[in-house]
Amino acid sequence: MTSFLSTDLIIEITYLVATALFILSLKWMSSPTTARHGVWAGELGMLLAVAGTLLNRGIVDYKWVAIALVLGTIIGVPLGKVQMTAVPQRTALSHAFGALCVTLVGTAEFYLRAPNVPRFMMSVLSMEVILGSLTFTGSLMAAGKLQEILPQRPITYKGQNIVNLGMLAASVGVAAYLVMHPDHLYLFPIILVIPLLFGVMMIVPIGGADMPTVISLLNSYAGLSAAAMGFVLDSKLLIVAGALDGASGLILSVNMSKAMNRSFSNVLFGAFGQEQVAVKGGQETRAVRSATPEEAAGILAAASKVVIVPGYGMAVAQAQHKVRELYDNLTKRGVDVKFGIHPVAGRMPGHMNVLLAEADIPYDKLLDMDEINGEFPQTDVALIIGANDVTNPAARTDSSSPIFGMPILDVDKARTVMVIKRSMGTGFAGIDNPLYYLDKTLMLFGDAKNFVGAIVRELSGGDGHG
Amino acid sequence: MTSFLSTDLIIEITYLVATALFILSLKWMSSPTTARHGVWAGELGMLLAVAGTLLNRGIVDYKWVAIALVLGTIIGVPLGKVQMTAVPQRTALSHAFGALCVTLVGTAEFYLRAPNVPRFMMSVLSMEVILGSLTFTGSLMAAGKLQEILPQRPITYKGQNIVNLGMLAASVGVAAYLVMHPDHLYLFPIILVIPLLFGVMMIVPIGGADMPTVISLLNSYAGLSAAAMGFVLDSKLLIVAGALDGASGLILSVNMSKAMNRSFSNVLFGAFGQEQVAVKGGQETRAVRSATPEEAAGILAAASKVVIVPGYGMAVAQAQHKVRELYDNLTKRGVDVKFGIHPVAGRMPGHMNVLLAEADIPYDKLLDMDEINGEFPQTDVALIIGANDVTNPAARTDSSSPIFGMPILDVDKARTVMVIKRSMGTGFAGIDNPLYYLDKTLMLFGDAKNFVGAIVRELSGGDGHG
Amino acid sequence: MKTDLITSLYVFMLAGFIGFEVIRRVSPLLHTPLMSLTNALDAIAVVGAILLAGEHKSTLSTVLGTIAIVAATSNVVGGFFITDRMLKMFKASRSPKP
Amino acid sequence: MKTDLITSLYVFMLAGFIGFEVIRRVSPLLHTPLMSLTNALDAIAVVGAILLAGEHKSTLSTVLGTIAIVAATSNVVGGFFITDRMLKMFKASRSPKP
Ligand SMILES: NC(=O)c1ccc[n+]([C@@H]2O[C@H](COP(=O)([O-])OP(=O)(O)OC[C@H]3O[C@@H](n4cnc5c(N)ncnc54)[C@H](OP(=O)(O)O)[C@@H]3O)[C@@H](O)[C@H]2O)c1
Ligand SMILES: NC(=O)c1ccc[n+]([C@@H]2O[C@H](COP(=O)([O-])OP(=O)(O)OC[C@H]3O[C@@H](n4cnc5c(N)ncnc54)[C@H](OP(=O)(O)O)[C@@H]3O)[C@@H](O)[C@H]2O)c1
Repeated sequence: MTSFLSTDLIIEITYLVATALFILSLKWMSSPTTARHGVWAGELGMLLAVAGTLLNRGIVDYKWVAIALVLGTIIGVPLGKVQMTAVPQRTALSHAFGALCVTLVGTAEFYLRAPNVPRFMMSVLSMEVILGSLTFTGSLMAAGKLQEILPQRPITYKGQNIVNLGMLAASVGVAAYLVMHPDHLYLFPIILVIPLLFGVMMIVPIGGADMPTVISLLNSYAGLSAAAMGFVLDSKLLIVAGALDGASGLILSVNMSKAMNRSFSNVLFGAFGQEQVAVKGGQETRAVRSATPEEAAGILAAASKVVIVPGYGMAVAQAQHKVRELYDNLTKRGVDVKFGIHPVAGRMPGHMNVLLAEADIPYDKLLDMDEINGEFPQTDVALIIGANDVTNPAARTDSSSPIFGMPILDVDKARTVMVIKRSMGTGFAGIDNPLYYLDKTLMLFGDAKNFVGAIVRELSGGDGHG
Repeated sequence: MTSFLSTDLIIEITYLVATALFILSLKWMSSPTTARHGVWAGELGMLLAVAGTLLNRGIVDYKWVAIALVLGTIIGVPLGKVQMTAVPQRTALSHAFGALCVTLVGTAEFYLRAPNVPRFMMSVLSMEVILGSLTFTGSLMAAGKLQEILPQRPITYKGQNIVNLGMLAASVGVAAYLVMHPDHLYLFPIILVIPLLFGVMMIVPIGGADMPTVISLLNSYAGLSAAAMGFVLDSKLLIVAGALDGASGLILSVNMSKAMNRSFSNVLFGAFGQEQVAVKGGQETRAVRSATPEEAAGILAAASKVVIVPGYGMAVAQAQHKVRELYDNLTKRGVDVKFGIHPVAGRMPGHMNVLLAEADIPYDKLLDMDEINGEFPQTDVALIIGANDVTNPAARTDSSSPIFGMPILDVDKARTVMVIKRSMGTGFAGIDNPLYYLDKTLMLFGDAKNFVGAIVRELSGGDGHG
Repeated sequence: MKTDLITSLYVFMLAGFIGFEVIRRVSPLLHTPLMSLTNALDAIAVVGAILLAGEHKSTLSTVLGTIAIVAATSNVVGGFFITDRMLKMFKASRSPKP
Repeated sequence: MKTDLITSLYVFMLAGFIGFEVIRRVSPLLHTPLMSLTNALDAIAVVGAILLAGEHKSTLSTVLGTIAIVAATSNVVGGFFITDRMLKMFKASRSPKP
């Protein structure tokens, strides 16, 4: 590292430039107009860094490197081509891959350096492999739950939290011992295996619907383990990339926990043993008004301002393209149509935006909660498609509600509210929604895709458009 | 530096913490509600860093250090107590002190290390002393012009730019030679003396009123030279502080150049040889309407919404306290009074805000250009106090005007415009202001302090208020 | 070692500040692509893996390094690819089609 | 030396990014106190001067270091003092006095 050879200097400079490009990359993500430049900057930085590394004079054999790069590309391409609805599980899977890389490198570095590992080096190395291993299995579990390969319901047993915390404590303890006695090489596999197990056990008690929070948190862990790897290899580039990733995951987790009105520690500790709140009995007796696609189409056609609120149900029903047809039809009729997007609508931060953008809805029609809430009082129809909790007025008014205090979309301030869902069933939070019993509310029972399709057919049939 | 002694580690950690505190300090400056925390964070960081340094085991003699610290404090206290109107020259003076410190340390470091100075070290050292010396004399000159000790008018002669650039080139050339041959110790004084001279010559051709731009630029240079010193001493804390200061000066300069619609290069190269535009003849023949304090008081009392636009004239007349009395009186009568602050009103960025805050006007009444411009069409009276260029509508309409394109306060959209100034004289840009010839405009000729005082007397006398 | 540690801590701290400043300002519209982008950037760990696999210091390190490259490269390729795909979908509204 | 250079460049670059992000967001209300604050922070150069004056490696370095401390300290003291004075003046409006 302290060589005076100019190749080394060139490599160092490519890394410096790559670091700057990575920062610019995230900076340009601030707005959809510059975001693609961000991707290009990131790609360029990556290219420079990899090319610089390949110049390294320490590399004696390019064979395995080349094979691995090709293989990685072969795996990467299909992972880049997944359906938009599969993005959450893809993200989880890529956290697993990132963590795997970091863990393997950390393990190799340990065995190359042991037994002469300085204390500080051993501490960051342990952090790298502990965080890396638990992120690896944790992310695989999360991906499995999201892909519905694994059971989505939380599996709990007595003393679970104690077992989990015990495992974490044990691995930290062994790591601390290794820091003091790095010559006890046989201990190293322990700080790999226990966290691998912990990663699994950590996810077992968490319901499938809570995975996005877990993913963001694992995102942050993956970043931190990469930064630790940067400390070990004395690579500033890696430290910066890891810190940026860590910050990103943390901010997304905090955002989500705020938008769900759950305490940050609840999120930070992986929402251990989170329990679903049981539906209160007796509300079935209250009356709701329902309507047919024809009636709904009539009301929409007569409106001058409509706000569509999509939720998880739109995603599972894959209704976004039908929603787009509805949007087109109404817009052509001169109706002002906007979308109100709650930060945790769906099953991933930004999930709704990506789905609607995929269906070609212009992003300037997608307004977030703070932007749209002021507009509901002037709205003729709020059309809710497969969303539930994020529209529940109990969060504003009922202090006994488990979601009390959660910021919601004020759809109940619109003149008419229409809700597309299949039944009177509850959403993620498992609680009843008083919105459905309001006089101004019409329930449109049915699958989101089919029902929106039926409305569009009515609208088109009615006047020959579309 | 690579010692394993724990004192060294403690020192390094105090520096790290100080660095974080410095960043937080500037972060908290983003809003007036947190800004004082910013000062405290900065103070704490400074205290930690100095205390940490004093722990350094290399220090063999505390006598001179102690004497110097006391002496510095004795000089510093009065510099912290100057009048608000003297802040521009105080700022210039403190740039000079900062640059002096950096230059002296750089000089001492050179003679301690010479003749064995590695090339890179010599390059940053040269940058440190060149930037430091020219900032030192340049800032002293700027302070002199602002304090009106030195003649404020630009002194120009033929070939001035060539002489100045020649000096700069010469010092860079000598520095480059020293980088290659650091054993030629006798050359070092040259890269001190030429920049010192250059600093003086650079300011000579610049008018006194252009000093704020120069100050911001010198601010940036001072920061860069401190960062260079950080490279020399391998002090991350100093690099960070220098980079922050450099960025700050640069941003302020860019802001100012934008607000004056001057090209950034014009600012970056110190506005060499900037010439005052001559007043076009003949406009004196056009008629203006003037009014007395009584008439002005009557119009203000009858208004329901007044926007006061202060400018350089308010600062020189020290009229801010009288303005405050006017504000109080009108507010008590139920008039809605706001202030419209142009980014370059006065003679320093933020100058007007500090003066008005000093006079106890709440900062939420001080709106910047973008915020206030939408309000002029609903404004009954725009009262301009000692401002001129920043209200000149020619910037919007007359493409032949030297200030064409400069963003201005749209006072001409108010129902009535009243302008307090002493004469039909021009402002900093030296051009006529068509605003004064509008039918809706009333000229209130007189010194700002006296005239506002007279209006207040009228208003108080008229209804017995106070 | 100690100076390295301190230097690395500086870099980590400064990058952390930048991360918070920059990412807090990412539009909520783009939170999903943000995740896949940071994922791709994070896969810069491939650089460490390349050195391991290429320096061939031991069989273990070569094997682990090679697997690590595969894992990281798939993130790089897949991450940038899907991010760009998503971002391409975000279009501002234009005058309605005829 | 070279690694030092690179490290210093990283720190400079990262701090520069932070500077631009943070200072662009300083309210224009506070541009005057901002200048005096950055001035005070910049006077952290006093740390280098203290070492020079205290280490007493040569008469020249002690003399220059001592003068440098005086210059920097006056900036520290004066800069923080006047910044705080200015900031104290900024008050939000309250309900009008009786
Ligand atoms: N976005 C995130 O990152 C994130 C992360 C963690 C947790 N969460 C949680 O997820 C929830 C998100 O709120 P949300 O309003 O989007 O969803 P939600 O409250 O979970 O409600 C979704 C609704 O969609 C309906 N639905 C399901 N499939 C449907 C289909 N095929 N057609 C039509 N409707 C269908 C369901 O009712 P029926 O069964 O009656 O059809 C259900 O009530 C919040 O509680 C949030 O805290 C979100
Ligand atoms: N703020 C900055 O950082 C900065 C930096 C560089 C340049 N500038 C330039 O400075 C100018 C600032 O604009 P501005 O509108 O504030 O000022 P201005 O255009 O310079 O006009 C000031 C006016 O105040 C009047 N005045 C002077 N003394 C007075 C007194 N005692 N009582 C009453 N009136 C008095 C003068 O007219 P009379 O002689 O008739 O009284 C003059 O027209 C801009 O051109 C800007 O580009 C500002």
